[in-house]
Amino acid sequence: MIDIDVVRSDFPVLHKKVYGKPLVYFDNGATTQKPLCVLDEVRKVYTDYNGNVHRGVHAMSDRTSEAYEGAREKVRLFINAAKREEVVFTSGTTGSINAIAYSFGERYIQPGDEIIVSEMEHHANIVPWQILCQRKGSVLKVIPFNDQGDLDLDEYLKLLSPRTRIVAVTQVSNALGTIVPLKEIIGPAHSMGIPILVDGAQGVQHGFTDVQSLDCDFYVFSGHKIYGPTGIGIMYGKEKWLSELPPYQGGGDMVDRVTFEKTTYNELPFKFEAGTMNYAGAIGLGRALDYLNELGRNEISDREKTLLAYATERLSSVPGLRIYGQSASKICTVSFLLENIHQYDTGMILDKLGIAVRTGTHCAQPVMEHYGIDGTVRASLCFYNTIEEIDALGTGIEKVISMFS
Amino acid sequence: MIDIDVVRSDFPVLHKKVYGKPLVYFDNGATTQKPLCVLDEVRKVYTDYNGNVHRGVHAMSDRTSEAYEGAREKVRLFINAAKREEVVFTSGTTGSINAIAYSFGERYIQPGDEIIVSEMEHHANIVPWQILCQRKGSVLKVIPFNDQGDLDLDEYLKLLSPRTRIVAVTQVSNALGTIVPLKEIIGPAHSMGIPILVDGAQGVQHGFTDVQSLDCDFYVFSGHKIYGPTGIGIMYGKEKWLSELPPYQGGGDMVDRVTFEKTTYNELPFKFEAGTMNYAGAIGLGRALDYLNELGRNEISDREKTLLAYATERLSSVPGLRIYGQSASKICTVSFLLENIHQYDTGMILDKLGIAVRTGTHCAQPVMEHYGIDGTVRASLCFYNTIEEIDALGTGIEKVISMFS
Amino acid sequence: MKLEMTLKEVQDSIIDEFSVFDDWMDKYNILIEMGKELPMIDPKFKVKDYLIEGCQSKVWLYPQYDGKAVTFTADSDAIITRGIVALLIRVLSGRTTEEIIMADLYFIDRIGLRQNLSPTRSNGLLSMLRQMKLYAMAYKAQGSGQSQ
Amino acid sequence: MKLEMTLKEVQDSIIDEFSVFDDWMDKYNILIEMGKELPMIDPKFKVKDYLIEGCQSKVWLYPQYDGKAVTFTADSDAIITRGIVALLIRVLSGRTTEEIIMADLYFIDRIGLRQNLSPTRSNGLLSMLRQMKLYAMAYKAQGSGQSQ
Ligand SMILES: Cc1ncc(COP(=O)(O)O)c(C=O)c1O
Ligand SMILES: Cc1ncc(COP(=O)(O)O)c(C=O)c1O
Repeated sequence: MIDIDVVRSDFPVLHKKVYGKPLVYFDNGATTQKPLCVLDEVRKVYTDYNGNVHRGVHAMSDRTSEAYEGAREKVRLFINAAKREEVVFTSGTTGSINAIAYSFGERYIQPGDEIIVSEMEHHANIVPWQILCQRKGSVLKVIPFNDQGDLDLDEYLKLLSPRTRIVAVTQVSNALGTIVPLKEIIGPAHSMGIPILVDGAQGVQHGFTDVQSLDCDFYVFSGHKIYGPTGIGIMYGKEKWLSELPPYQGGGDMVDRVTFEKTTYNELPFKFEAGTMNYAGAIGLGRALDYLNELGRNEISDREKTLLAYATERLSSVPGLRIYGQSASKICTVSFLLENIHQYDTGMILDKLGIAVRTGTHCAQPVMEHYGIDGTVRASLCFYNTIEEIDALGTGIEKVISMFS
Repeated sequence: MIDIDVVRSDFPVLHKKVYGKPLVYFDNGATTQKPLCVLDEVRKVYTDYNGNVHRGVHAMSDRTSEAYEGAREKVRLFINAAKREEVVFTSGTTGSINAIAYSFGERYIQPGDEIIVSEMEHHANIVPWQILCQRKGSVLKVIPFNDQGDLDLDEYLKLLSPRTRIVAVTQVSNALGTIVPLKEIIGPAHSMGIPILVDGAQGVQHGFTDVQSLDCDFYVFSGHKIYGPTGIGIMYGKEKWLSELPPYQGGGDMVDRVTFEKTTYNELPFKFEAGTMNYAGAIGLGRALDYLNELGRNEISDREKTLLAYATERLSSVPGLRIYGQSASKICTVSFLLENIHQYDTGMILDKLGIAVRTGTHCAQPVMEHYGIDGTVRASLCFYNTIEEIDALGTGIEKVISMFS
Repeated sequence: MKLEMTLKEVQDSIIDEFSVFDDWMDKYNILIEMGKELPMIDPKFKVKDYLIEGCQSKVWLYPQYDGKAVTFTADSDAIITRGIVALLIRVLSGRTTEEIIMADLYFIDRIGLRQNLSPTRSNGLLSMLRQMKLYAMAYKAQGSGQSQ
Repeated sequence: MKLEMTLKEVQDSIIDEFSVFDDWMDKYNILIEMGKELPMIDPKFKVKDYLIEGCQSKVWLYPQYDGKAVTFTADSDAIITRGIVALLIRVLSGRTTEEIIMADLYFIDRIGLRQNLSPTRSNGLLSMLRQMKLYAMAYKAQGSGQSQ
């Protein structure tokens, strides 16, 4: 069992006041807070041994390289990748998807080829594919979802065709909280030889991701959403794909030999790590994963389920509140609107009460279009949140209603 | 005048021991150490107010956005860009050059077009252009340098042609230390309407860069080489170019509206900042620039000149030592080889004496080819280094010679 | 149209009105009241041409120019935004193009709305203000064009 | 060829030799001595085919197999690297393919050369070791291929 007081003491920012009110941080879907151990680890890189990775024969470079490769191993274990060569550090989810869309596109996409995404993707998993489609003359197909917030798997099966080259879907919808049944997406595609990219930005921090058991071909996520620093992310790819794909960026350390006539590339994963990587960020991410393992991934998941159940119940009791995203399988995110009150008004007042929620389209405009709305208010919780904070949100929402009626 | 003891106390890592010997850190060209104020600033982001930039209506997001935009303003002032719209945050120099090569290439490069780089570029300013040439059927032209380490400007003028679309040159050679006479590169190109990209990775930290007075079209550099954190960099571009270029990456926040039919892009600089940026890194970089301003950029430059003069004199007194890069205009980097002793052997022994230098090709293989060598030993100094450290290097080199003879 | 108060006077009076409240909730309560009272824009101007980009909530702003002064009417789908719009209109509507272009709206900072001015995308205030100034500049250019 | 010492014995003797020195400089002095003494590879094998990729210094490694044991000769342009190569050869050359493939070279860590084993590109030790094991595997596969 998680001792919530101990856990919260790991996150000093949670004890801050905002406008004189105790902070209630419910914007974890946008970015999570960082435990002290992560901040200490990053600081230690710089105060104890900082040297550029892979580039020197000196002790500091060696020690930094070792810590950096140690972080790669931690990531590998966390998602259960088969090999370290399959774990590439990037700048974040957006960086990872753009890299894959570019490299996969250069290698495999011809005019008329089809790429499948879903209607509940974050823009990061839409726009790179649109850019690719524009460059290569390929076509984007979209798996629709129903009003409850579940993907329409029958429609998905109809979209799969001999022209489909890749399917890119999210593990969890950031706007609705839906956990996508990935096995039911991956199975049919694989039976036709089509690879799958899974956007794990909202999934990896909430439970267990085992890329081998999922059997996905690519898996991407961001460090800053899993209690790590900003500016670091992961691009997992099966070796058979990564070794086939051309590099996305050129620069130092991703090459073997450079002459003006001909340049040959380094081996995996370095082929995809051009230039000086955010090694301090990577080492911080590694420490964040340790932290989650120390807390217990089961324990985190259990606590988050309890919070979701309570938040759903509490908010459902508010008259005129509609929850968007009512899948039976959700992470602890509740997107909602109040009758006749604009999401921006709700968010602004909650903010003044010290409650941080996100309002707007959540970079998922197609989801908003689906419901014919401009945006929602989103409370995205995680294990360090509490029942009392959910009560504060409930009371806050009731206050909002009284102010605007 | 810089009080060196005070300055060194800002960098705790400089007081570490390596193999029981006091560290002499002469690998600043690979990455610089960070002053405590930068580490404190980054930590403060996370302990005091962390929220995702641009994405919420809540106080924490606002405060983070303000600090992030404040950092952009500090960068703007540091390089004297005309507008904040022209200052784009990236993951580093390599990320910046790849972005420009891609976007510029998509917009302007046709088969047979020519791109000019120099023989003394870092791989980061070669490989992205080679990838572009391969994709678009354009041709790479190379400005040669002479044995002293200066670009051959006559040859450069001959390379300029009506097919030249862009010239990409470094401000300072990382392998030789040469400060390139940029005005003499930019003038002739501009008179033919050809834009210039300047790779400032080794230049920006050593003196004054004024992008307006240089009149360069693009200017890029890395935070980690200018006393800031890893994972952050800058892509400056004149507004007229940035507004013309298509975005490099797709994702959240770089779009205005996303539908599956049509996506429109956000205004500058956000069009080039897809997804969650490394805002903590950006804020740290801003603080690093403050630090340099507080020390005094003239004072830094003066001190570094003194160090260069002393290091050159001391090393030149070692029998059998050859310095590569003897331009009259250099930063305080000394690349050298000892007669009949491999650079790797030299580096390994210096390391055991606590002296961190870099050995190898320094990601500039064409420079090594020019001299017909496999690599050099590079001592790259900066303002926090001392005369005593240079003496230690001199003595260390003499020890190396005695061990291998 | 001659305004009774200078730009400075009207800003100072707004600062006065807000200064009686220490509490944020009270400040937002006045904004909400002001938002509710904002005279509606003519519905025929609630169209794309008058929509301001870059706001989390929609804002429509309609300018009119009588050769001397610019008047604005506006609306928003969010009430707090309407309140902010109402403040801007109270300060700037009915002033000369010159006054609007040069206006230094220090009251925004003083009543605690500065956060709405950072150059980020979720803010509407800056976009509105920029748009009002753009209209004033356009009218001024038009005017000087005519007088040549 | 029958070796007098087991893999364990030869590693332990190397650890012994290094253990008398606390100082890094002394350790490197022995490496340099070992490097100088390394029997040269036949110059005709100092060609691209036998060059090992991924080292800061060049290493050529030439294997021979007599059906029982694999022997290695090698050279490098850097003397310290030659010293490291000499150690690897002392431990692995003349052993069976099976022994080489399964070898756990704990001496590397114990004499303080572990830093050379991190999976980074500037290191040569790992590439050399990997190459030696690859040769052993190839010979073994060849052998079992022949015996089928
Ligand atoms: C001249 C030059 N350009 C580009 C780079 C690449 O910078 P980064 O590795 O930070 O992307 C470097 C760094 O080594 C450099 O010295
Ligand atoms: C589902 C999903 N995908 C991708 C992203 C983009 O992540 P980042 O901004 O860290 O690149 C997000 C973050 O908002 C997300 O929720």
